[in-house]
Amino acid sequence: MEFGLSEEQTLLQDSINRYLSEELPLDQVRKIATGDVPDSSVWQGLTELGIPGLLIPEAQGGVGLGYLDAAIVSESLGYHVTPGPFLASAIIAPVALNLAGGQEALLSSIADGSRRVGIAFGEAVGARADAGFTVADGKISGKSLFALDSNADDYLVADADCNLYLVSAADVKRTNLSTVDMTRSTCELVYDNAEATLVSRDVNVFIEALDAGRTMQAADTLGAAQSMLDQAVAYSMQREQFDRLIASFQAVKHMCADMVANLEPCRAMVWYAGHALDELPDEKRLMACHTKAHLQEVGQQVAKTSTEVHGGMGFTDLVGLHYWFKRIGANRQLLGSPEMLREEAARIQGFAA
Amino acid sequence: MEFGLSEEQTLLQDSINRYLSEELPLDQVRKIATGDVPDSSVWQGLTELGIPGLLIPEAQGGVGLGYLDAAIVSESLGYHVTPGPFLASAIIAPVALNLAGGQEALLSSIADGSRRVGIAFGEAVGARADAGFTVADGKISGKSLFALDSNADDYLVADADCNLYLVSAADVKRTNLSTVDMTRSTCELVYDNAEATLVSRDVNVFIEALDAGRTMQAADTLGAAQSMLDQAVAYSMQREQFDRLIASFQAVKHMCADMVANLEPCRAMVWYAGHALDELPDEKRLMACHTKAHLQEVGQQVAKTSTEVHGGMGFTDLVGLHYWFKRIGANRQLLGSPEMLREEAARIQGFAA
Amino acid sequence: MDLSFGQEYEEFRAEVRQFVEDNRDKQPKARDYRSEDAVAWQKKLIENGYTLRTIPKEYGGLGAEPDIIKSRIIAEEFGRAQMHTGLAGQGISMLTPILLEMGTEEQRQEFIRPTIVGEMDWCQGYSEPGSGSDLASLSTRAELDGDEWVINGQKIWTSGAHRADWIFCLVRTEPEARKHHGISFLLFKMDTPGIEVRPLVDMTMTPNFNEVFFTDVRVPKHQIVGKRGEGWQVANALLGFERGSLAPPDAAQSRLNALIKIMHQETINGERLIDNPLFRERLMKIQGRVMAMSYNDMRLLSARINKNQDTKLAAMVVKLQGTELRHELEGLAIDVMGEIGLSFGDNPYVRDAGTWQFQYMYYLGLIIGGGTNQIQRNIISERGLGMPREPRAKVK
Amino acid sequence: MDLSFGQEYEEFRAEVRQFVEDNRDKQPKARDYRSEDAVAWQKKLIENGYTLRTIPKEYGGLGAEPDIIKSRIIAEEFGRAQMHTGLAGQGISMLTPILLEMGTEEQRQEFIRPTIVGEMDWCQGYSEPGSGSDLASLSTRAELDGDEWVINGQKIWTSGAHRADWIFCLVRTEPEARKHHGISFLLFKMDTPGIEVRPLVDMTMTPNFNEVFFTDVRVPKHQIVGKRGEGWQVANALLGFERGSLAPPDAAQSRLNALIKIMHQETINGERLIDNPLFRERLMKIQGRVMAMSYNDMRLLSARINKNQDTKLAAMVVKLQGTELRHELEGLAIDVMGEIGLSFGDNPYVRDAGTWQFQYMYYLGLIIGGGTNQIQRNIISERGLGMPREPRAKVK
Repeated sequence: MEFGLSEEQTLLQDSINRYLSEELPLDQVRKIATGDVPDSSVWQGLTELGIPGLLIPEAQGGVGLGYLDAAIVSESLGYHVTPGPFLASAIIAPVALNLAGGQEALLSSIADGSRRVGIAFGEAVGARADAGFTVADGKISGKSLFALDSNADDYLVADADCNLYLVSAADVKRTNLSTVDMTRSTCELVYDNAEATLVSRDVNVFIEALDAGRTMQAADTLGAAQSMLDQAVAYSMQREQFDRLIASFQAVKHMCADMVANLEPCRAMVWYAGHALDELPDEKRLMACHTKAHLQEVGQQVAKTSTEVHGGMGFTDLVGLHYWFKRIGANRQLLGSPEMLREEAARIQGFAA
Repeated sequence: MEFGLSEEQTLLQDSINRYLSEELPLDQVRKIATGDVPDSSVWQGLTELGIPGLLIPEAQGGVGLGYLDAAIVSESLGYHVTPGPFLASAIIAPVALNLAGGQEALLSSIADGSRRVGIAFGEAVGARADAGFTVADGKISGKSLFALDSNADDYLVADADCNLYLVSAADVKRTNLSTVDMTRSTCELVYDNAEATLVSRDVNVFIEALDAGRTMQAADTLGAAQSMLDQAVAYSMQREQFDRLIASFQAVKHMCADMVANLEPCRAMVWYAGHALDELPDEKRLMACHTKAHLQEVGQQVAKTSTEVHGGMGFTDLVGLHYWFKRIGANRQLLGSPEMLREEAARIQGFAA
Repeated sequence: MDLSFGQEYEEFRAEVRQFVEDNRDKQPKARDYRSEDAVAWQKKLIENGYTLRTIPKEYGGLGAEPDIIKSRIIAEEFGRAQMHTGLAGQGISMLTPILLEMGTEEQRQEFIRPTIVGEMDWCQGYSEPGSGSDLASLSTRAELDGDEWVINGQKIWTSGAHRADWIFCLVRTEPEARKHHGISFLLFKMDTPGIEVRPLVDMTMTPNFNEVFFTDVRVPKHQIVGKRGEGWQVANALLGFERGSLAPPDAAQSRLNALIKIMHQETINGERLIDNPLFRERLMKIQGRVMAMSYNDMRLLSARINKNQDTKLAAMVVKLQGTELRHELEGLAIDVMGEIGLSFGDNPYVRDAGTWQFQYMYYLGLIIGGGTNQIQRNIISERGLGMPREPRAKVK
Repeated sequence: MDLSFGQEYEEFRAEVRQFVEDNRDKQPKARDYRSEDAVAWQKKLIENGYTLRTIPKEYGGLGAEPDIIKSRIIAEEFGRAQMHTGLAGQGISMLTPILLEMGTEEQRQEFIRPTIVGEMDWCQGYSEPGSGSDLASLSTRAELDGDEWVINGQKIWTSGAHRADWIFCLVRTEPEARKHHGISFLLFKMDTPGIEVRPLVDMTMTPNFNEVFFTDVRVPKHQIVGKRGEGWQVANALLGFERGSLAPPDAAQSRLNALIKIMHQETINGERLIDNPLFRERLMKIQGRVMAMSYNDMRLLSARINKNQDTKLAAMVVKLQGTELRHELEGLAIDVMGEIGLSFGDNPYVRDAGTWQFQYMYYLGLIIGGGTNQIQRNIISERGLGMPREPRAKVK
């Protein structure tokens, strides 16, 4: 019995962390966030480490790893507020394309970094009055909002019945939709009778891709929140007020202790959610819903508390803490709010209609 | 413009407080709670102060005061965890009987302390599978649960349509239902073709009586929570650990500050709710729902925090803090949970069906 | 309990309402700070006694008796009509009362009139990077060199520094004295050589504040308010004044109404947000808390008018509760909007001009600023409840 | 990640399951503490290695190698069948390991066997009215008079004192030494003259605990564990042991299931509680937290088996989080039941034998007991995160 990371997994995480610590200092995040440097710069480096192909079978040039492996990578990316299309192009799209079958060439292109695939799941997850589209005879017309990745080459689009289509970015009118989270991009896609290739009619393909995405969002929040906790403790150990390190004030100590108390059990929860996707088909959906919902609640508490521990500095761009704060905020809202996810968890267990 | 208590109101509250401080030490509460002394002992004294007739017109021997006056009395009773049937027999029943009309004799008996009227509102507030009754041709059969006051002479019973009936205690089978709150009694009433006198078919009579009751519960919680806060501060100022008054630890100070921050604005809210019942017909229902709901949430936080500040002593019967804790708990559950009240508040504003 | 202001005041209200009605189209656009329009408007308001009523005539005001109810009625009527209430800024709200209380006659003559009409704009130099909660530890130094103070150091959180004409500034003049006793309160022009203003971008990505650097800034010796070493007392007369105003319940009520509107308009999967029981429950919870703070505020107003209630605790909790409440209220709006709630900047789907995300962050800033909420809890427990002060201890 | 225990252990599990099956009707009634039945059952469990497996043979145990997985399997199988797991009590769980580590050979011979088979029952004399969080300040004194300690003072929170044969007790023997260095660890019989036990009624209205008063209680000098003045170290070896066990996630999971059952059975206005979206949302929130604590527990188990993970923080948070979580879980059950949730004592409408109100209060007691959750936060921040200790300061 072993509940934890294998040696290989620890090595994987260490190597990603080492790469990001060296190649992605805060100033680089800031440059990408403000658009001075394209996010492809860091995505290129991650491609060399095999990140886009993590979940893609070796036959298609991927690394063929499991969901738990991907979750710990996602945690590291969150810890370093890593810009880029990981969630869509390394997780959700490959999972769906691989399960659907017949997309080997595209999977290879994702794995070797030559294509990025975004997703537009709004209609299936929670349709908004501002959006909506129809697909007929292989053509799509209408609009998607908050599609993930403004720089993708293709988009995997889900309709209200969870059918999945591929649409080329070249065939759509795309407008970047800026959000508070400047490390990852979202966009509006306007389809005007564009080519839409059917990828899957199997709702389970959509669901597994979504579950995987949600689990990775939870892992991303785990990493981002852990970083905010670490930063708060470190700041409190060097900041003095009233002739004391602020870390010596019980109020500050207890704020940090509460962050630990809420966050530390989340680590085991995220691991188990990743493991469930790999090995426990009966539990995986419930785990994905509960894990994302719980992590977003804890993440929000940690994000606020860490900012408070930093005092005024936490509010400035000088220390850049807000990049983590906003990343956690974006994970909360995208692909299902905590309330929506808990209702889904209740439905999965037969507690709600 | 004057938002606050008048001189008369302050004097009224002072005199009640003085009486209760002298006549109702903790040990007396304990004796009544454990049944060694009947609750009529303290009710008798309060009758001499005019409490049962507070809201009853002078023509029927009452004091003819308003709801805000009653709210500040209720606050004092809560502060001293005063045993007895105040909520049912001095508020809900008289309000209903007076509005319904034709009950002058009974109102006089309430005012002079010769009769206590309990209430059985379960069917109208939230019907339970264990209970239920039918009324036909002036006869009632069935069962009510958690009727307020196990020692009443009569019960005002509401059916699912908010019709009100009077049933004599002599005509029913009554069983005390013990709850955590030992300062006030609840009971089961079994009706077997008992006489039921119609008092009102007007839903507004029921609603005003319920609103008044809920506002008084909020005031009772305000008083009880204020006492718990005062006790916590006092205890922390005399308890030493680690060579320090525990009041000097920032953790304890901030716990007390949070109690103040939550509780102090409740005072104005309770005053306004009382004033609304007296003067602002458009606002009174919304105020009653929100005020009870909000006070019960704040009360629960204060009850827990004060107990924690007391450390192990807070958990014992030695200091008796639990009488306040449980009283706040009972106010929370009786006549509508916070969730139920907030849904009602939403309905009143047209936000819910 | 009497919530009316009485006949006399209702007449005053009618008068204000008439003014509002007559001048609706003469008000300046809110965002144009100190435009010609705004200055003209300010002068008109002062003349009519609708702002700064109590400033004595000799310093450019109306010299009216303080009347809390009239001030409240003006605020209510201007608020109802969303009418420009005149210029604000720290020169008007903070320095003017200081000068009235502690300035010399010369200083009053020189500064008050141009300040209140908007001809002279001020910023406040208090906080420093190393002195936040512990403001009295500030280390910007001013040394006397002949007839001039020579100032070196740095300030932070200086809002408006980029456009201010003058600064009122706390500096350490007696380095040997105990920390609260070594501070002086200086006034000087922002175009004095040696001052550098750098915008300070915050988490809202806007330069709401600045850093201000002083390098050998030379200031005439007489530009001091109060005595040398008494600057802490001069400044402190006003710190309490600032705090209560950080979380006005009226604004919370108006944001709540805006949120209710959103929840009626927006849908997810065709269901209005207000029809989602979980979001509605969260809305009702917040509404209950907003109501409690609103009535608390009415109680405070009444206590200021009638002076017959002890509302010390009720006043102390406003900043702590009000800022947390606003942060949660704005956060609820973001939550209910789902992805759209994340919109910020030039995103066309942004609702209410992006104010939800902005205020959500800004109120987190206010939880920290103006005395962090941890400091507020210290104040409530120590000054409010009489619990012991934090024992002095060096911990490095 | 490998959540199976492997073939060898599955065989062991089958063996345990068979034992459980065969002995289902032989177990004693849970509430009869130390009945003849219970003692006989205890002996049977020890013989079969299903409790206290690792106690050496010479002291009455099986002398098995420590095997965390086997212990876990036993707990799981006995738990699943709701089978009596043998005697508990502080003699078995706390004193026995102390004696094994720090007792003399004579003490082990004298006390361990009768303790583990249930013939000798113990209570623990640590806390005092004036010494709770600051346990080391305890003031019950023992003075040597010839060959005897003479004990005077008072203990509190002494569970089981009314039925215990013996007490293990911290007393101050060196009043001149610094507080942690003046304490000794004594063992003595509860029928020694001068001991008075008074039941301590708590908020659940039951005497779960006692106060114990000592007046010139005379105890043979040799009944000390460890050296004079080293009692703090003797006791402290075990304090950590107690804390983790105050909030087991398995129990939370089982209470959650009971709550789910209630919510399916109970109705208000004919609507099942589980169909109320607000209560369901609160249930789901709690479920998410229970899950996090359960997986955290699996991680801790794995770390104890494999010793390849740093789980210091994960272990430190269990008491803090687990007790708060249980208090909230029990409180949710009360909330959803409405008036019925208030039922207590002999009320016929009480659900699940009144355990919801009882545990709601009891877990508030556990938030306070075993090191208050404020002390837990100190420990997490100081020992877990390396933040500075509270500075020493006298404040009276």
